[in-house]
Amino acid sequence: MAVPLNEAVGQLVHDGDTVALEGFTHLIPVAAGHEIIRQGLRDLTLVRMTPDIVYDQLIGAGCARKLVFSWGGNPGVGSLHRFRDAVTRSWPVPLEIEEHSHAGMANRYVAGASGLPFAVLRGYSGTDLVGNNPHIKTITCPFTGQELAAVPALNPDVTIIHAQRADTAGNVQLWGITGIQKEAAMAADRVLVTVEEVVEELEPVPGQVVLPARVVDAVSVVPGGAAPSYAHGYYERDNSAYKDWDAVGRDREAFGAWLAELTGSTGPDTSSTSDPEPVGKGA
Amino acid sequence: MAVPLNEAVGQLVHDGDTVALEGFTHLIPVAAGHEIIRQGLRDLTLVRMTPDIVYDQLIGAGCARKLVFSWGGNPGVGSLHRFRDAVTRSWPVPLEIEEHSHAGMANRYVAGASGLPFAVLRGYSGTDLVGNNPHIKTITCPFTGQELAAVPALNPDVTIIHAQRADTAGNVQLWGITGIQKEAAMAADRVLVTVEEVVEELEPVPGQVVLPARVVDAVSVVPGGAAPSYAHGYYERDNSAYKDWDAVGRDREAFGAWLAELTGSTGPDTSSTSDPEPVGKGA
Amino acid sequence: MTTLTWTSDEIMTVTAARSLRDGMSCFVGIGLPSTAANVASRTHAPDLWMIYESGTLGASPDRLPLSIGDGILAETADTVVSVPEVFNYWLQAGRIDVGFLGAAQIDRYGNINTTVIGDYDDPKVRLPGAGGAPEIAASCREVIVIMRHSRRAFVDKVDFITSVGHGAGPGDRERLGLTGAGPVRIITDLGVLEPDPITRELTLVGVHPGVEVADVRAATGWDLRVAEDPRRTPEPSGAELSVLRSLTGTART
Amino acid sequence: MTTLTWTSDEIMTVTAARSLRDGMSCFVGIGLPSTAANVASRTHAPDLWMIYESGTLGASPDRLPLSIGDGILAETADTVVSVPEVFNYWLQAGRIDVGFLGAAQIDRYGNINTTVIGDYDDPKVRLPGAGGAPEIAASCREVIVIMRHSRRAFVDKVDFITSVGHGAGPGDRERLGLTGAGPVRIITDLGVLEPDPITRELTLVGVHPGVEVADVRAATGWDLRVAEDPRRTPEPSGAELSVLRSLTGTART
Repeated sequence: MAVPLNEAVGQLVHDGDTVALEGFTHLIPVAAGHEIIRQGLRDLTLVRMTPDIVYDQLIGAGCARKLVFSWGGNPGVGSLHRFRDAVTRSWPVPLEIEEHSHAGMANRYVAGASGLPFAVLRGYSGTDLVGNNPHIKTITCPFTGQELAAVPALNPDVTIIHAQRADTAGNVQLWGITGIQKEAAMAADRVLVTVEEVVEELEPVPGQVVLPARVVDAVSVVPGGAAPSYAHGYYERDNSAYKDWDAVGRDREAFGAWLAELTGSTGPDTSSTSDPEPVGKGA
Repeated sequence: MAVPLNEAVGQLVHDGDTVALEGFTHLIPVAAGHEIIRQGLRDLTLVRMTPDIVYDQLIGAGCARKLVFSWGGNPGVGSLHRFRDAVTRSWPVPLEIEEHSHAGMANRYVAGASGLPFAVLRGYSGTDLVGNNPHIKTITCPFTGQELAAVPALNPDVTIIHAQRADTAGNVQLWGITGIQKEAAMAADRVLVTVEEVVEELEPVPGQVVLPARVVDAVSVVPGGAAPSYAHGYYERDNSAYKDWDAVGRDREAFGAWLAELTGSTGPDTSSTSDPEPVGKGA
Repeated sequence: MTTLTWTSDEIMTVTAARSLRDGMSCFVGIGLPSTAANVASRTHAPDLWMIYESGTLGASPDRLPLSIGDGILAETADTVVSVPEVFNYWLQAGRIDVGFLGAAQIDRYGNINTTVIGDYDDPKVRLPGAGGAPEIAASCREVIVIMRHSRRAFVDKVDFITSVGHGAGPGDRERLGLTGAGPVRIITDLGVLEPDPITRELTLVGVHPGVEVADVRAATGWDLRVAEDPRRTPEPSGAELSVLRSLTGTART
Repeated sequence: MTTLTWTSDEIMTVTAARSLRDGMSCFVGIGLPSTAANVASRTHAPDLWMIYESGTLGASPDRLPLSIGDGILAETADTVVSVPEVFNYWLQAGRIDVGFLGAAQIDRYGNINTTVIGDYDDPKVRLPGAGGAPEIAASCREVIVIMRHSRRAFVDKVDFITSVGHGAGPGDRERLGLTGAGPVRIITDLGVLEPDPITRELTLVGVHPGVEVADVRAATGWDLRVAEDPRRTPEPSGAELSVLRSLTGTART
């Protein structure tokens, strides 16, 4: 079932798609994000509760036309400068934003995973998020008359996550901080999972989340695919890489050099060779 | 933190309370149910998705004035005859019923655990449950206009569950089929957990649910407290006991003998000695 | 017609098992549906993905489970999830191919009653109730029902609609917002019924060996429509019977 | 007044730590709140029950976590739950005693901005956004804020209400249906502010050693009310400082 990452991205992600690459500090699908940049995808609506440096890179590379999120930053370091540049100066392309709270985003994914058109929560009340986001409405409890917030279900075209392991049948196993990954995956039309390794059989692990193969469209084996974030039980977070990004992200030129290296060193040929269908792909 | 079961029931369960003893075939809190019978509690609203023989016994003993449920039966055997007798012939006391589907009950507990007044689901549409249960209403999605079912949150006064283990701090651990226990406990004002054993530290187990001590009011050590149901990793289900119940439950006299033995053999003194506050308790 | 070397329950179960295609996901009710699903997974459908409402996903029990919460289901499942999750993330989200149900009563339009016989407020017989059935019948892509044929069970109009089949006829499921196709087949100890493609009325499309159409009509509480040329159910194979008998033998231990 | 053997950030953090009572459950934001909560749990509040929004319940990290999703939190937690569960079953259900937040801007009524400086559609500075803060501020029994004092941070009216404090004054939280008491204390590098019991306006109730009331007024962007006899913050103890320094030292490694 495992397919090379460039093929998986080529098959599952298209220009204009709504794409969620989820992870909560842990297990960020960084390698998959880089492959999206390499394949030059455009006009994506990127979704994530906590967009961090790989989203800064996707935005700086011009892949996104919109970001749906609840907290954007470089955790433990500071701001995302490519994100700021796109929001405040439309560079390299304008970036529309749709902002929620974590509670709102989490419940939007839950509704999406549950086949419901909306979610109800106690939230947003009195905040300026309401006036700046038409997707936050109020709903009245039919039993108590209480007013609560309603948010629409979130159903990405594609959700991409990174997990520790998959078995040969395509069942996926992740553990440690598992965040919102199960809901993000189950809310999506298509699911791509990069994993550290494929094993014959998944040895049960305490705290595990298992995503049955039935909800997974492709598994790609990418050891280290979450670096510089971490994979519980496999490798630690590279904190210096997050700090180092700050200087790169601050400067359009430094970012340009970084981008050239990412797309050049691996070579555009890699993706085009193994991605025979250019339909719907950007330059 | 562990207290004897009779004290825990005496302190936490009062006449007229809404009480959920939850479990999904696995880990049924049978011993706690029997203690409720021994203490002669009355006018309880009993709640459970799958009332089985311990609910048949509670109903036959006259503890309940109402049953809120979604499937009542003796699993693998047949009907609950004390339940039938109460519903169709008001014996020993009339039993009001409020019926839901599993999906409705599960979502009612989820709403209760979430501090929301109601839950939304795709359900009930077109069934006669709607006309016979005023607690099922419709709600309109504010984004799509779709009509969905709404059910009120379920917040028992007391939820009682059985678990494999607790630690000395009162954190509770259960695994195997964990059903609806987490939500039922977190939806309740008060929580009583009977356990097979108390250990110094909870060794993590794959598939575990941990209920932090903060949401648990009392832990009682009752080895075998789920029998004749089973406790994954501790003992098997006693299927013959379920079959044998059929004959007892069918007959008021046989049931009376069973009840006399339950309340007499342990002796009413046991509970009254260790339950110094008779306030709010029935005969 | 043939010497019966199998019982009517056995051909019912084997025929129901054959209705399940390999690789399907199947939401399994306890009792006859569970037996049939387990026969299927041991014969022609080794990759049948069985879900029980206790939250066991992809269970492959090595004996018949005695209830939807039997420990054997948890031990052999791909994963075990909470009850809200199985109903919300799996069933309600429309991920299940087939819901496999039993019933106490079924009517001309495939509506199912598992709640009461008689009046709801003063029932003649109090049945177990809804369980997971209403939403299984609503949200699975299709529903298959397995139940024994009798005039008390096959009624013109059920006493209580616990789970909606085809409502009062064409268009009702759509009007009610039910996403799945509803009951596509009812397998009994006498034969096989399917809804008419136009009227949605249950129609006899197959009879088991040794059963005459008249037998089925006599066991049905309404004027049963019969397909032009009802199919004769193929006999259970030796392999099917041996799997079934080893399963039920196990269950009886 | 005294020789400063500690920094203004240190007395801020230690004073914030002292605000947390032992046995409380505390929803911890990353950065200054996390540092202060970890000082508290190592000094006077060993049973402080720390929840991070990544789903780690009862974490007791042996070093400062670098983010709300640091692996050390999962390794030391009583249990790890999903993000929806921490927000719905724990925060929204009203189970958390204190929400411990930072802020970029705060106003006269304790409303918090972590979204933008300037106009939302054409911001001067784009900040990280809401994260968990709006619902932490809404649903925890009380909220404590820790942030550095400056005229840019303490403004008459925040540019964007990310999280509601006391709205526009008395009764606003009730009108908005917010279940918790809102901000009960703001601890800065200069002193301590609390809402007036009647007007809900933030009032200076304490100043740190070496700080004059005039210093605090000068660093506040509105005409700051001052309590009749503002308390002088007790100096950090040697034990508190050594715990704090070992923690931040660790974090800097």
